[in-house]
Amino acid sequence: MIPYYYLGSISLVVIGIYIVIAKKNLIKIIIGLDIMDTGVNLLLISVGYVKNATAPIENVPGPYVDPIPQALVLTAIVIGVSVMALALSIAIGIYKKTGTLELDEIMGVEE
Amino acid sequence: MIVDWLIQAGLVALYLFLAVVIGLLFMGIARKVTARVQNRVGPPVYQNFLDVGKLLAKKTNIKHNWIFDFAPLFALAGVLLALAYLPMGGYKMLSGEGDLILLLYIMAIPALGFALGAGASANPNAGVGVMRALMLMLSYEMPFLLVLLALMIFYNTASLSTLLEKQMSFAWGIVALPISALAADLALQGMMMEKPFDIPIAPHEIASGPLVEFGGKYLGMLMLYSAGSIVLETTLFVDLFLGGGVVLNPAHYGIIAYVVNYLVWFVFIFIVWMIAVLINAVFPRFRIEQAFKFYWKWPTVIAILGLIQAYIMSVFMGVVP
Amino acid sequence: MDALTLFGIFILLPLVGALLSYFGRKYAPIIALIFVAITGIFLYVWYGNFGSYTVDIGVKLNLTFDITTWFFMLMINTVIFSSLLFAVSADLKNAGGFSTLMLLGFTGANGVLLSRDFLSLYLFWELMSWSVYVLILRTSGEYARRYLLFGVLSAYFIIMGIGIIYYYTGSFLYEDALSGVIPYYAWAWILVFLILGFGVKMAIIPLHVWAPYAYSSEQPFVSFLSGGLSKLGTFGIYMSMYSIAGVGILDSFGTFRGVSLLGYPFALLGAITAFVGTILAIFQDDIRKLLAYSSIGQLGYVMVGLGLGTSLALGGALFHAFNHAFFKSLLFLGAGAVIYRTGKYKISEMGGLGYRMPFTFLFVLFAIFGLAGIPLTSGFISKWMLYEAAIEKKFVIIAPLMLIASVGAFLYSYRILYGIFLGGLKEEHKKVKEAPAPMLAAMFILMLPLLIFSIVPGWILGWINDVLTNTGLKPIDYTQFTYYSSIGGANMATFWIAFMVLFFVAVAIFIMKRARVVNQYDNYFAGEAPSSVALHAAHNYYKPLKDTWAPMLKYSVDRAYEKFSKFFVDGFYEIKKIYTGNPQDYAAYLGIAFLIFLIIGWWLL
Amino acid sequence: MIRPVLLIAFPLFFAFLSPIIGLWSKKWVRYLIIFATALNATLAGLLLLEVFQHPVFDIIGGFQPPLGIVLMVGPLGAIIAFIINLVAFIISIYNLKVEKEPIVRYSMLYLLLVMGSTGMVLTGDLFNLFVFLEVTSIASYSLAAYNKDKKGFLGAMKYVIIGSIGSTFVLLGITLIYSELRTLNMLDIAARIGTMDPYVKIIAFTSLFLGFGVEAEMFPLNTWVPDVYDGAPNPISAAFASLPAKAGIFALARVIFTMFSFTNFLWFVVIMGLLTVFFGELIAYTQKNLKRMLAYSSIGQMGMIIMGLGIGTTLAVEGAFYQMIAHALGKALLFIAAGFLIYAAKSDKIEDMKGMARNPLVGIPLLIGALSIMGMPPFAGFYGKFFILMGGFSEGYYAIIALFLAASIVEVAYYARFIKIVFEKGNRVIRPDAATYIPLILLAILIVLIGVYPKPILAVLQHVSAFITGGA
Repeated sequence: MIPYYYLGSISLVVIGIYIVIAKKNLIKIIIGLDIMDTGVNLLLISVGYVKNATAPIENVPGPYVDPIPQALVLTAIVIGVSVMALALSIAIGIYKKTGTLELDEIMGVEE
Repeated sequence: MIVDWLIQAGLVALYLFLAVVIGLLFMGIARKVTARVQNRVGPPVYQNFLDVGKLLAKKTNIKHNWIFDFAPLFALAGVLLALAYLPMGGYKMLSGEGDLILLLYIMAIPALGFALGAGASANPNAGVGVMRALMLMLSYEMPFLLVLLALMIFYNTASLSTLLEKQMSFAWGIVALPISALAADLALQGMMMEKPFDIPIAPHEIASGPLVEFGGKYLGMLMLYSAGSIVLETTLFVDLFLGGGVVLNPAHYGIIAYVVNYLVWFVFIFIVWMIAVLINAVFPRFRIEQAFKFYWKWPTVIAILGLIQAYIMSVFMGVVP
Repeated sequence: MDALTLFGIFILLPLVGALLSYFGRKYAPIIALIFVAITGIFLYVWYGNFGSYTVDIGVKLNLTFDITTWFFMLMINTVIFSSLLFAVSADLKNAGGFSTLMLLGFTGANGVLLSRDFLSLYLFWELMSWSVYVLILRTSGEYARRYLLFGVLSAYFIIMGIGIIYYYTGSFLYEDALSGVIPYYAWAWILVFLILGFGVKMAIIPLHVWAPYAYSSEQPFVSFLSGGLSKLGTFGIYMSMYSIAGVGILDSFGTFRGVSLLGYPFALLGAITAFVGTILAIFQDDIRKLLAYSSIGQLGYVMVGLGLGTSLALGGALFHAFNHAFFKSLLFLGAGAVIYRTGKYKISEMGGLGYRMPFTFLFVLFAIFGLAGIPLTSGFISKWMLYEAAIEKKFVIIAPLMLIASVGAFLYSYRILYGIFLGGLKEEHKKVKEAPAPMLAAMFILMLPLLIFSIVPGWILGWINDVLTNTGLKPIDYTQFTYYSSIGGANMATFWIAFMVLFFVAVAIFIMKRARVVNQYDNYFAGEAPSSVALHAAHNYYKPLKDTWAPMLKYSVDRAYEKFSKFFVDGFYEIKKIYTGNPQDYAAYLGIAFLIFLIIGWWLL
Repeated sequence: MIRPVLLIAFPLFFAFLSPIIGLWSKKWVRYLIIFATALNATLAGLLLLEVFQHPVFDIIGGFQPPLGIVLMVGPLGAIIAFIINLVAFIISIYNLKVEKEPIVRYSMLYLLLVMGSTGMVLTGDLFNLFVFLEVTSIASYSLAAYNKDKKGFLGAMKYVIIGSIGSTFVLLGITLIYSELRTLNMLDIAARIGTMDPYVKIIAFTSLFLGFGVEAEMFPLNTWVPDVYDGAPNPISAAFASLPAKAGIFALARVIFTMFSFTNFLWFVVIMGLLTVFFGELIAYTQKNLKRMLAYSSIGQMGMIIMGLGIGTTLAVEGAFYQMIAHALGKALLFIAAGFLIYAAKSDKIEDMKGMARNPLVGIPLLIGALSIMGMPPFAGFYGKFFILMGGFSEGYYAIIALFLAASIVEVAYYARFIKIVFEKGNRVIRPDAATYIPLILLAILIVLIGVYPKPILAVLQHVSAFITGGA
């Protein structure tokens, strides 16, 4: 069965999706996306957890946690950041063009 | 082989010549009978021979263009060809070489040639006349084809000579398929363009329709054509339904049989012709829509009944003549 | 002759020709003509050695050159040769594009005829159908669109048929289809799909709607389309019924007086097509539409022959397809010559052209004789065989429909003759010249077979006999001049001799006196003042007949199709609502999709 | 020996070179793109030739598998990479016509897009696949909004939302797989997939299938496609239709076949494919705007490819990959032609484009492209469609194939209507300039070449699809 301590990250993902679907404001949607992304990153990190092991740094002794997810999560975070930056710049663009960030007004104005 | 081929050709030529003469005679008789019915004296019986002679001897013949000559050539040649393929008075002519469907299409040659010539005369009356003639053809062909189909299905043959033999051995068409015979007679009235179906050559409305521009030798030849077509249509009816007038079997009695059969055939076609002429004498002229609706209603129903009867007899009851 | 030469001559050569003739500008038809002539010569030279080969172009194409292919190729090759010869002098706009597409269509046709496996059949069939589409596009986009819809419908019917065979046998070859694996009900589906697929090309009644539109594009192309390409439909149905399935399978559906129960409904459909096609043709005023409906009618006859399936009926169908290829393309070329000279399409606007264009008139007259089935042309023999086949088997619904349809053919034939060539010559057509020489030559080529095979039917009946025996059917009984059925026969030699003699007799009577030529206005007008304007009675020619048929003419298949497609298009607009344009709905779709996938995944485990 | 990693390094290098050249002269930046993509195309071509002998492995950064990033290039990956780079090169010629000023940023993003798509196709490592997917997505988001007008921004917004949810799911899938198998190398995963806990396996498969489905334009996930293609500048929508979409489909194929060999799940993929075709084609019929129509039609075509993959027999998968190639070429051609038509008619409504394509330089390639998309013979689209249909029949999917044929009749209907309007006798015929008709003619020639003589491509595909489906 999926270990129970994954529930934290999965709940984060669900909250993220809920925000994207429910909230009307564009910025809130972007925040929702970010929450979802962090949720999965959290899951990625927790996969590599080994009982009472320390961070995999060069000169720190003792058993190490599995280093691969650490590396993966680094790239995932960088990607998350860049996507968020891009989304925000697009939101600014929309704001310039439509003067509002509320999704209904944008949708209403479109056709 | 060439000798008896020549004899046959000579006999065919003789029968054709006699047919045309009988045709002209019938036209004379028809004019006399209609006159008598409308209690006036009417021209002498040989009047048509004089007309044809006069027309063919005319010096001034008016023609419009080379297509105009098609009419008399095709008309006369076509009707003679059709007559050649039709057993007359028991002598089977060329009918051994071709069957009913070939005859049906050969009968179309004179009609089409005549229509071409009329069309070329640039007289709108002629065009309208031909249109009416073709529409009339479409109307009377419906029952007529059903009748032919009934005969072919019942006697299980399409060749006229075998049809004659089968009628001789089994029973005449009119005895076996009386309903089809009735439908055929109604169709015959339209085929021969006798009133009430003489719409295409209606003298009052479109100045005798297709014939309007024909004069002199053209009209003469077309008269020979109509004489031939009278004998053609009546003989067709007699061959299909009255055993072609064959009473004595030529195999047993030789030449006498041919003569007797010829006389019996002559009497039969005269009776059929008289039926048509008498109807013609008393009937007014239909409009073309009426004629079309008439033919595609009653005669077609009768013909279909005849066809069903023939179908049942030949397929279910297994009657094989 | 090995695989490569066969593939090269009949497929690669025309393709190369198509490429070359595009750059030929004005002389493109001549270049195309040369390529077609080459294939024609090889067709003549290779009459004897037949054989089947496979060519690998990434996929295996099985090409077989046998008598059936040769017979149909003879038709298509001659028809395209004369169409291109006609096009040489018809100065079409962008003649380069025209000849390229004609050669592409020709390649497709050759490919369909040569192919003995479903992949190459479908490949060449689609190639031929889209090259026709682009050719029609040159005249009108709308007509081309309607044609392509039916073209694709026919292709997809064929695909369905092929697919079912492929499901059972796993191979595309024709002969593998008979490996006895396919159950009897599957054969019913296969044959219905294949016949409907090929039937679209032969414009059978419910699927004929594209024909009047497709036939009103450039005349030389239309003569190839209706004369040549519609024969592919005949070839397709003939092959799928009698070579792929074979008489055994057909009879396994039960026979009704010797005719398979699967074939009979299609024969009935053919008879109805003949009748309705002819009736509709009578009322058309546009010469192209009239010829289109008449072509539908004539192909209805061929469908009857194919449906009945007795060797006489099939012989009649093949012979009638042969005749139709020639007299129909001759008619279209004749109409094309008239349109080329006068620029008018409506019959009532022309009149009296026979005096100005005598040769075109004679050729069209001869084609009309062929169409109507007058015994002077071979058209009669094929119709005779079809009638005899129907009457022999005592079919009391098919035979009357066919007979009445042929009488109807007289009506619209005369409408063409009178409306265009006879009657009064209009003012503006006074100086119309005869059609240019290449056009007349093209028409002459098409006229020859109709005449020759009427005098000596033995030759072509010999070919047809080989075709029938090649596909394993019983031969038809015929001799050099005569042809027989079980209930009658006819001898063309005596017919021609009798006709010549009697014609001579009529001429003898005729030439006794000379006749004086008079101009067209010197008519007998029963006392009215003759008008100087040429009166022409061709306008709304069969009005009384139209009035009697009016209640029937209300229903039209075209409108039925429009209503049918309207219903679907409204449905499309409903579906469009799913794409609301709001990203939140889209995100919701994503979530729902994920859940559905999970559930299905679980359920499958 | 061509190291596949060059195919990724060069575009990256040129992408970051372009701002420097940009300082010197704007014109040269455009030529830079053409040079870069041309170099990439030739490299991919050479790689393809080499790959015929043996699959090429390329270890990056010295880490040995299963940890290091490994580029595993099979013949299929090579051919798709070659087609992607070739189409990118041809579209880059058309890029010369892009008027919008910041050309430097345009070239960077374009080259990143090319790199991302090529990377997705070549990589053998799952996480690497995710990284390249992200690179492509980011490049696509910004390119979608490149026009800086309302339509562009809205399209980009939708793409960002759906795209990032999709990539989150991909990451979710990867983590689940990693949690069980502790490896990211695809071949390794494929070998040991059986040992995974079935429930985790299902969630992982579904999330990966969903994630890549977004990129592969599957039915419920392709809602962003019409708005993005409509909003993006013309060359970009052409690039979208052929580069990322193909990479997405390829990734999907890998997920379905190489990693998870779920045979009993395939029928569901076929149904999803059919739904995609249905919605794509039917709504395309209702579209008045040309680019949206082409977008929906490309959804339809992608649905057909998904259906081909779902059917699963060697013939159908072969047809699917063949169709992938044909669709890349065909759609690129149609979008470039659409670009010209919109430029000539000054509006993107189809009705206003009366007679714009009468010039043979545009008309003939447009006709060839449309006919190839419809699946007409001597063009590339024919074999793909035919094999998918025959594959479907051999698996007994009669009803589904019949519905698919009905949908493709609708497809023919709206293409014929489009061709009718565009070829009607309009008023003035506009001559296209070199940058437009050269790519059109090049693509048309390619389509005809692949269509007339399919032997080389089929040889590769037959060998590959047998390997992928394990001869299913």
